[in-house]
Amino acid sequence: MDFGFSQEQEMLRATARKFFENECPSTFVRQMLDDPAGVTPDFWQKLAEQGWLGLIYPEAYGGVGLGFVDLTVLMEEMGRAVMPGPYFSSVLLGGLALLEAGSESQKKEWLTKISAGAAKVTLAWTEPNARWDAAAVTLQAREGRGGFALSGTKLFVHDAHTADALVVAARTANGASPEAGVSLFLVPRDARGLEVKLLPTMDQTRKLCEVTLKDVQVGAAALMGEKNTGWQPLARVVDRATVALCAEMCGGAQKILDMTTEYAKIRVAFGKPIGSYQGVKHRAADMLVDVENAKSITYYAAWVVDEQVAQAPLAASMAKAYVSDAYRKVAAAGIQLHGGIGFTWEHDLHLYFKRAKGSEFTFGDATYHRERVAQLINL
Amino acid sequence: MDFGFSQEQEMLRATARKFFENECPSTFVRQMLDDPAGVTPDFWQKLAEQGWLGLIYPEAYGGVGLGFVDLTVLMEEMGRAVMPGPYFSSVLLGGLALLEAGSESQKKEWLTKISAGAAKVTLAWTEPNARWDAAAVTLQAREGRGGFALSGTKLFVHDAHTADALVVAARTANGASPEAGVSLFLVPRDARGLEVKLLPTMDQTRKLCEVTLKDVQVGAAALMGEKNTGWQPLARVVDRATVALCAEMCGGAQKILDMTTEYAKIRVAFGKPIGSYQGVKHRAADMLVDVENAKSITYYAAWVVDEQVAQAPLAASMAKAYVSDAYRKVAAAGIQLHGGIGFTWEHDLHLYFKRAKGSEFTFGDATYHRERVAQLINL
Amino acid sequence: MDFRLTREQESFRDEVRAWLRQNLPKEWTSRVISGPDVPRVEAYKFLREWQKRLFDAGFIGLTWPKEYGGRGLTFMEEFILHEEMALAKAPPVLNILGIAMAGPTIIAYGTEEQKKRYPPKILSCEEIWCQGYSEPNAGSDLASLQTRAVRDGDHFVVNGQKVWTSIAQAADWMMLLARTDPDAPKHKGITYFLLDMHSPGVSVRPLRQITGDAEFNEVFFENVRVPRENVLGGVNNGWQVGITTLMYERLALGFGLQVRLRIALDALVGLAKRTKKNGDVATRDPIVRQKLAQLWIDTEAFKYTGARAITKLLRGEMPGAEASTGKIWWCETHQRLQDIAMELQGPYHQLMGGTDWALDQGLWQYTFLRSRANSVEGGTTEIQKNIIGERVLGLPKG
Amino acid sequence: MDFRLTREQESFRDEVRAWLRQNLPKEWTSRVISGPDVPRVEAYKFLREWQKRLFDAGFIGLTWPKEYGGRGLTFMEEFILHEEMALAKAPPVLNILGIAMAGPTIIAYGTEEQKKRYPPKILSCEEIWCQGYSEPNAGSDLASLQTRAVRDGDHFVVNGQKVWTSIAQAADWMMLLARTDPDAPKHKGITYFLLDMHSPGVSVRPLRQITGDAEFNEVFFENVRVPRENVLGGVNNGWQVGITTLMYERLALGFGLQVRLRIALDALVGLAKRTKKNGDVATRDPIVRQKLAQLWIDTEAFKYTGARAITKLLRGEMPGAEASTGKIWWCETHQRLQDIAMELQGPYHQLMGGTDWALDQGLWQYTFLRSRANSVEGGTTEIQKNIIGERVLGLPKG
Repeated sequence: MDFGFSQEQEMLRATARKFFENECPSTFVRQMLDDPAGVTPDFWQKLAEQGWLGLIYPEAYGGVGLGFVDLTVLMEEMGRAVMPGPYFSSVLLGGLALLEAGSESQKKEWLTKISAGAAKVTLAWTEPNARWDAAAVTLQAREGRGGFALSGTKLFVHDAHTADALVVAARTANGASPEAGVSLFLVPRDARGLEVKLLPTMDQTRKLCEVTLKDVQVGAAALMGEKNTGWQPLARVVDRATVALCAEMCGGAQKILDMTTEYAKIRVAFGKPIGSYQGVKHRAADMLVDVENAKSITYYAAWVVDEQVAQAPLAASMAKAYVSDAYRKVAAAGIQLHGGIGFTWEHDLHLYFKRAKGSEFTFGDATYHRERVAQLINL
Repeated sequence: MDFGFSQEQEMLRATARKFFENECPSTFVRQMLDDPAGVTPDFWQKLAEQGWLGLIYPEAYGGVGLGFVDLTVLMEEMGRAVMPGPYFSSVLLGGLALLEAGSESQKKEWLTKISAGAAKVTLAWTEPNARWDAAAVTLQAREGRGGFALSGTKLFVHDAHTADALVVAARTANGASPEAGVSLFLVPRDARGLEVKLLPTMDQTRKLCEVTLKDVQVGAAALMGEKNTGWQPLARVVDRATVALCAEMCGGAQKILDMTTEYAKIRVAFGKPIGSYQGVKHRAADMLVDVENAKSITYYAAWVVDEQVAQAPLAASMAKAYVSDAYRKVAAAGIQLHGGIGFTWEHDLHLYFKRAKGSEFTFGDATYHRERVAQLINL
Repeated sequence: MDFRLTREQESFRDEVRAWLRQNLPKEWTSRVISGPDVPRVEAYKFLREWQKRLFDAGFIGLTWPKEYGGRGLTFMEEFILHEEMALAKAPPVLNILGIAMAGPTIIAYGTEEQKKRYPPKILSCEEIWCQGYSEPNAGSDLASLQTRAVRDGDHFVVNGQKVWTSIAQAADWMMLLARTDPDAPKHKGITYFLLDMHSPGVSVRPLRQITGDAEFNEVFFENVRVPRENVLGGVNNGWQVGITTLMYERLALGFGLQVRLRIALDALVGLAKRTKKNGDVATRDPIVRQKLAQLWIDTEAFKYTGARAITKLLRGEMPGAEASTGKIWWCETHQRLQDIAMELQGPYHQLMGGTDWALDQGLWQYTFLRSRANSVEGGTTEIQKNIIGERVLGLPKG
Repeated sequence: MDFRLTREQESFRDEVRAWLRQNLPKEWTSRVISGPDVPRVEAYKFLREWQKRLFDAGFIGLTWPKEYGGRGLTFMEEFILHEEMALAKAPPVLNILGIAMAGPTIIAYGTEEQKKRYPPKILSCEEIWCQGYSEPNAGSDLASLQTRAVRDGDHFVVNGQKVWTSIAQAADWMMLLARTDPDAPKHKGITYFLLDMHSPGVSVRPLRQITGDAEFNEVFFENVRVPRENVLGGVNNGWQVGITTLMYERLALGFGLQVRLRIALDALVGLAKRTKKNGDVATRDPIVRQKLAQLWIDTEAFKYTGARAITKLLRGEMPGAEASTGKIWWCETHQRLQDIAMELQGPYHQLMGGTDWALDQGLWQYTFLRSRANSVEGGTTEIQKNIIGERVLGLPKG
């Protein structure tokens, strides 16, 4: 057993931290809040140059071929920087869906492009029913004339407005269980009948869209994998993306703890730094406990995703349940311990607070994942 | 609106506090821990002389005719003294059951005796199924030969071993709902076939028994009220007893807070009284918040029980849900803030801690009552 | 002990109820779904008129003495008024700082001239008041404030800065605490001024909050001249006067908070009944039921604790332990309520006003974010716990 | 990063597993349902023999140097041993204070003679050790201890009192901290002694706890003569030596706690599966499921955090933030677990051993009550949070 990062991983962390401090300071993040794209082409190109857009894709598809633990390091640093832009949607959601379910030629074409920063692909699976299980997928895909016609509405789709293509989860049959009859389609964003609307979100660093499909015609080649068997790969993508999200959340939580500790050392009340009062000190200690546990359970999940795949759903749900609560608590404590200043727009805390809240409910909240854990441990 | 105690009630409180300080110090409580009866005849007689055994019964039955708010005051003080003995079981459970469901002659005979300290009556309704709803009652009463034959087991019966008679809830019919078909019987403790076993309990100040009935024959006169309609009065008894229990819990919680505050003022660590550290001070403040809210919601329920009877189930459940959690939290905090000394047998804290735990689960815990609140507010 | 209203109180309640039925502005109530925390900044003009109408109907200043424009009633009527306004989802009273703090403090400490001059215009909302206490380096430790007021003939000259000043954009007057003796111990060199916000040298800079809204402000003073007669309660006696104001604030908050919490809770239950969770109505989910029931219980407990405090006031006694817990309890409960409002919405919680997909036009998103300040404004939870520990429980100072 | 065992570690695990399968005392395992917290007082003799058997099999002192009777293995093997013992519900190691604290401290600070004399008998359980640190007026503030040791020729004469001394009834030796220079600053006048518990003047009084059990003791010293050569690490250097012991304690606890928590959790899940709630199996209740799942998650998190700390140790680095959180987290989780064990039992929670109605022979009632001390013993939660705040986060002292 060796449950720590390798030297290479620590180097990746140092590189990433420095990169984001230089390229993604909060001034940049704030510029992106009202920017519809949420990212600049320049910044995106730099990520590509670092090799981070293809970090976990095989080299055959233009990637670097690293593993999920490596990705975890990078995601922590992105979370620390509340990095805006479609990394999560394109590299993880769309990219992983291609990796899991795409045909060889789909992978070759699109993953290479994603890695190079030349294209973005997102995943459109959630719908207005706001579910995270297979029953979520109700958008209809009807077969006919050498292809499929897709009709329905996808909601909370990450960065659909800037994506070049969407992996769309659709229902091709009403099987015995909701898990049966789901299929995945790769649909170009400019397909006729496909309309994207950017939604106004609390966390402005992460863009969400409504995607409406009205009788969108796609050829048979758009189908990813076999018909009606799309749920299994989709579930795997979601579990993996969930673990990556947890890592990002850990990075944000650590940053809040760092900001809060620094503030508690210098802010004086009643003649002493507030950090000398147990009311502040003990709460900061609680934050540390949450942050450390959040990391531990996330690192474990990241390792499992690569090494013990059968355990991945349980590990992902354990992590998401824990980290959702932890980041919420740490973010709330951070604001409280900063007092009034933490409630201002000009302080960076709210960027993290809102990211924490958004992440808490992405792919299911703690209650949802605890119930999933209960099922997976056979309660 | 006048949501405070009257002068007479404040006087009752002062009298009761002084009485229990003199007659029921913790040395007395400790003597009663291993005493099977849990009370001395002398002490019981003194309660009778104060008029407290018939406090809320009509004067026609030897009582004082006071209301539930008055009782609340007394129960708080009893809780403050962790008073041992069968007050709760006899005056509230058995006595209230007689008051609610007894015939005129049953009331006349037994309530007069209870008030005078000449007899004790308990209520046997809970069973090994550990339920608090009408489905709890499965003990069978078969009608025949001018009476009934009772067979089954009652568990967690308060003070059955020292009671002169038991009000036994039994099933006389299997109706459409569990609520239909329950009947109440007044059964002498020495009835043939009725066996009582004292159980070893964590809270040794409150005795619980197993009561086994094997074909116990009772006459038709033993039936209290009409056949099959016993659940309604029983539910009223339980709601009222629940409110009284909440008052007792409030008194205990306040006592723990008082003990803890005093200790925090004198115990010194690192050169200062521990109460000057926010770690202790803030937790004591949390205790106060819990205690005050617990009182408020209990006082309201006590008032409702007398004045707005239709609201009684909701008020009782709100109180029990809140107070169960509050007393548990306050008792745990009390032990923690006392450090090691609070973990010793010789310190009185554990008497309260165990009473808190026992009360928490008597008549349903917070989760049970929250669900009942949800139903009653039409969620 | 009687929780019911007396016959007189009932008739007052009926009077309020009837008036509200007639006068409630529909354009407001249709917006208020998730409680009264609609961004006030958007509505100053409307709220000014609304208070005037309440005043004309005799519902403002109920507890104030008749000679200063009040009705000389008890806190009970005030309580009833607030409760009825809440139940009817009426708009809030704009000049609340004037009514709850400035007015009573002036009546308690003012000269006869001051008592004639200021209170009536507070009630009618002709003059709006704000509170100038907190400074960038004097938050919880209020007495360490640095804004200076230096005597210059018949005037004091004020220099410095205040922060977290709500309603300053619209205010005509400020309750200003400033240091007049820098050499005295920190509690003893402070004076309470009635400061005209239209004086030269006063500038207001809105402070944008995490809600995106600018409810609070920074206020800067550059050689602002305040006439001597605008000192309230004597030079260097400002700490005493200011503390009185804070006591009134706590009392007023107590009234208002109970009602606001109930409105928010009713709205939340309404939301839950309209929301689906895993394909079924959220209120059928046992876990949601537990959370909502607990909020219900906690909201009721808050109300009854308030009733105990009011009873003491009505009996002429000082509220004790039961009055000190309100603010903490309200913060805890309200923030939890808002957290649950987000949880119920699941991914919808991200949607702000401006899309049809947003639930209740995104108002919950505002109230959720706004609620984070609850445990900081009006005395942080940490300070409240110190106060309870030291003043109520008698624990030694740290 | 690899959570799996290496081939060598796997083979060690198999060795442990095989041995346990052969040697596990059935009379013990049949009793242990709710974790290893069986009252130890009842079982000293049995546990002494059990440790001897473990020792003979080579499983005691894994990390100790070979020259002092150990096997010179890493913490990883220690970790594996504990985990396997837990999974097998094996009895605990009785002389744990000797193995985890006294031994390593003697090896670190002792003279060559001391190092030869004491450690081997610790491992074989020939000599049991207890810890003499806490006093009635020196709990969290350990350095304010008052027990005196006065030099008298070749001896020190000890007078005073210790408290919370577990296993003192059975102990042969005590790690004693006593004040040797009352005029020095409080951390600088303390000496660490190896005290023979059979010396004249030592008396042990069991201290009854809320469990009814007397696991802890008071120990009184009346003119107890301790030879000079029983000073460890130098006169007046006891604070430094004692702190080292505490570090070892924390490390050892970390190993043990993870395993104990997992046993208790497995037992709780077992209980839940056998328990009915409102007429249905408790594990079908959505609220119970939430609580059990959270415990599961928290127990796993504790394990992985421990694994991160051990990894640092194995790599020869000092564990950082991840090592400091364990005790707090374990207390919080374990006490919650025990609370839930009571909750699941409903009214049955009152029934102690001695009635057939008691669930699991009333063992849960013992473990529940015992768990209340978790957040006090071995450094209170408040002290642990101070340590984290100051040493890990670098916040100023209060």
